This record gives sequence, C-alpha cells and structure tokens, in this order.
Amino acid sequence: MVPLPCCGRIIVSIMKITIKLFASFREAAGLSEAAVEITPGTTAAELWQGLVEKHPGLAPMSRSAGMALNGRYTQPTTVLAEGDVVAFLPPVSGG
Amino acid sequence: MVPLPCCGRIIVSIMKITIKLFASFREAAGLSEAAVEITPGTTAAELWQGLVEKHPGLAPMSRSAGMALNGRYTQPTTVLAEGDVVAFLPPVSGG
Amino acid sequence: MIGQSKQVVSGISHTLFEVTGEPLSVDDLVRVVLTEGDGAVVTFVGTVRDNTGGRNVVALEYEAYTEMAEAEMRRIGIEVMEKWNLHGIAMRHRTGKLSVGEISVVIAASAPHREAAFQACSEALDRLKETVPVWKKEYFKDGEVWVGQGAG
Amino acid sequence: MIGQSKQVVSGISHTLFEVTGEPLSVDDLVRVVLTEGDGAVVTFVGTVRDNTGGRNVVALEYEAYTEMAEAEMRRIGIEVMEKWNLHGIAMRHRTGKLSVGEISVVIAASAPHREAAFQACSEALDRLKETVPVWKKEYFKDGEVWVGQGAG
Repeated sequence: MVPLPCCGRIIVSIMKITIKLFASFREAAGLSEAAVEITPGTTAAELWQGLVEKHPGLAPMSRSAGMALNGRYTQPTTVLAEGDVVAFLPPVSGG
Repeated sequence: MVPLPCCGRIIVSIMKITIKLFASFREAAGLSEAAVEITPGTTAAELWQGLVEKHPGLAPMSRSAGMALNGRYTQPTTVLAEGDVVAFLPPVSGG
Repeated sequence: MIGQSKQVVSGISHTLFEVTGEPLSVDDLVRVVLTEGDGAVVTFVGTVRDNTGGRNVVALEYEAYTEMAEAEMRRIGIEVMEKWNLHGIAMRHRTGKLSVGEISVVIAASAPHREAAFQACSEALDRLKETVPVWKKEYFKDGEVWVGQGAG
Repeated sequence: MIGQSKQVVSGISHTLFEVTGEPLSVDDLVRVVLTEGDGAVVTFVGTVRDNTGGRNVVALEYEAYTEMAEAEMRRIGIEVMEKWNLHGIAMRHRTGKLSVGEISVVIAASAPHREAAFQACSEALDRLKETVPVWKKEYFKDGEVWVGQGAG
C-alpha cells in the first residue's frame, strides 16, 4: 500500500475500515458504527482526532478513550490496515 | 431432687433423659436414640461411661466424643437434669 | 415452606438455615439473601468429589443432628452477618446418600460490596466445617468409612 | 446453545464466557464448571443495588462490545484457571436495562478444594471489572449517567 508515483502526481491509496463507538462515546457522536476511509499510515490516535473534529462532543473524552483493534486492546500509535475494526472504549464499568 | 431420708433407707430419685447417637457412634452402639434413667448428679461424661459399659464397641471412640445438651455443645462435667436430651457427637465432617 | 417459617422465628429477614434431604439449588439461596441494597452475593457450593486421598469415591452419605445443626448454622450465620455487615446469609446442608457431582451444601452471603461477601462466605464455611453436627461417610468400591471418626 | 459451541471452539471443557440479554441463573453456571473431581464451586453474583453514593438508583443499563467482551472474559478465565489449577470457570454478563435486584453478572470457579475456588473467583471478578468492555449507566429519578465516564 505504498503510494505509487504516476503521471507526475502522487496517488494516495484509500483504505476502508470500520469504527465502533460505545456508551458515552456512542451517545456523544450519535453513532455506534461507521465505515470510514483513511490514508495509509493513519494511526488509531489520528483516527480518533478525525472523529473528534467531526463530532466535537467527543473532545472532552479524549483523555479517557481506550482503543481496540479487531477486538483486542491496542495502543494509540498503532498503524491501521485495510479492513480493520477500530473500537473506541470509554473506561469500562461492568460487573 | 435431693435424695430424701425415709424409713432408715436412702431413696434415690430417678431422672429420665434421652440419649442420641450419630454416625459411627450410632453404628457402634446399634442405636440412634434411647430413653434412659439416671440418678441425680450424673454428669454427661458418666452417662457416656455407662453407655460404653453397655456397648463396648464405643470404647475406642471415647477420646473423640463431643457432647451436646438439648441441642447445644456442652462440657463432659455438665450435670444432667430430668428431661434432658444428651447427644454424643463424633468429630463433625460436614460441608 | 419450612424456610419461610424459620425466617419468621429467627426474626431476621433474608436468612435461612436448613438441613434437608432434597436436592439443593444455588439460585434459591441467592433469592433468599438478596436485598435491594446489595450489589454482591457470594456463594459456596460443596459437591461430591470422585476421589479422596487417592481413593475413588463412588458416593457420600451425610447424616445430621438436624435440630442442632440448624441452630448451629443460625448461630454462625448471625455472627458472621454482624461481623461483616451482611444484608443476608443462608446455609443449607443436604443429608442422605449423594452421588458424585451432587451438591452437599450451599452457603450464600449478600453485602453491598464484594469484599465483605467473599470474606463472610469463606468464614461461614470454615465455621460450618468446625462445629455444625453433620457427618460424612465415604463409599468406596470396596468399603465405606465415616470421615475422621477413626475405626468408625 | 451458544455456550456449548463456544466450549468447543475454546477447546477447554467446563468453561463458558458469554454476554447475553437473558436473565442469569447461578445454577446454570455451576453445572457448566462442575466436574467429578471438584469438591468446591464458588460463585460471585453481581446484582443491581438500589443506591450509589447516597443516590437512589431505579435501574441500570449495561452495554457491551460483545465479541471483545467474550474474548476478554475467555482470556481472563483461562489465565485464572491455569494460575489456580481450576477444573472449570465460567463468566456470564448480562446486557440491557435491569431493575433493582436483578443479576448483572455471574462468575463460577470450580476446584478440588475451596481455597483455590474462592481466590480464583475473586480474582476473575477484579480482572473483569478492569478490562472487560462492558459499560453501566445508572438511572436515577431525575437523570442518568454512564459510570466513570465523566460528562458522559
């Protein structure tokens, strides 16, 4: 998925991923799941920033956001790949 | 229940009590419950000794015998009274 | 319901202390101890294990001095309840011959928070095993023995 | 039975890790974890309490990231099982809106002896509360709030 030089321009390839939001995040953004397109090299943290820009209600929750990649906890620095499912998780409170 | 002097002899009053035996004690003596008569001043330990004389199979169990009076644990030195229910208890093993 | 009448007699709600010949249900005891102020119920479920000290056990038989066992369980239960500020506690012991895998005893303790419920349930079990007049006979393929009663 | 198929997938019998919208039964989980080699099952039963921090709670709502919650419970369960030499472990969490007194979670751990079962059940619960992606909303008479999620 390296950008290919072609015709004097850079073609940026696009990757499709799925975002999942839960609990207060879901309510603040008004969505529980969304298909989004990102450029290669995008990290989980950058994806969250993009979300916050689109849904400013999420901004106060940035500090507490946990992240999961394909159903496992992951770091904000993780680079995403085509087809990934990225979940943003408020602090858990089960039991 | 003090013995009454009468007619130049001592009349020993008799008290009726109930004995209960459980588990290995019950099997060794071949009885689970019995009505017995004792003389005033008899202790729980003396009652057990009387039982052992009648049922020698109980003799090896003397060291481990717990005693209960009317449904509560009691000491071997406890003096019994009319109507008492005295239980002899092997080491417990519930749970 | 025997259990119901006993609750009335003891004067303390959400408690039950019973010896029974019937199969035991954990959910039944959870319902007894649960109050609206509880967030945690811890239960202990004792079952018939298929071995002891390396020997195969085929069955267990429990015998109880029923009236005294229920009174002892109540005494223990009320003391544990007060010590750990429980909202409810119940102890039910089965008697008779039980097969491997059957439940012999259930203890349930309810509390606002989980630490007290765990501690109380464990302590109630330890004390039950120490003083409640119930006896266990182990059946092997080639014999039987009362547990901890020497020549029995 | 979802639970049954999961047991097969995990390859470890006497285990079950499930998120469900249905009411929970403690006896069901005891049956899952019990093996013939066990003498002790300890269960934790979490229930909806009628108060929190001095405020009256009228209901709780649980939301889960179901697939991940089940995977996390399995990861925790298998680790706890190995650490304490359990014979079985099960964790079932309910989702949806629950009334006061209803059961939100059941954890059951079975072991040959009681100490391991108590320790394992308590540890599994602590770890569930730390990492399993389930969220709780408290409903009061005058509002609602996601627990521990700030402005939520």
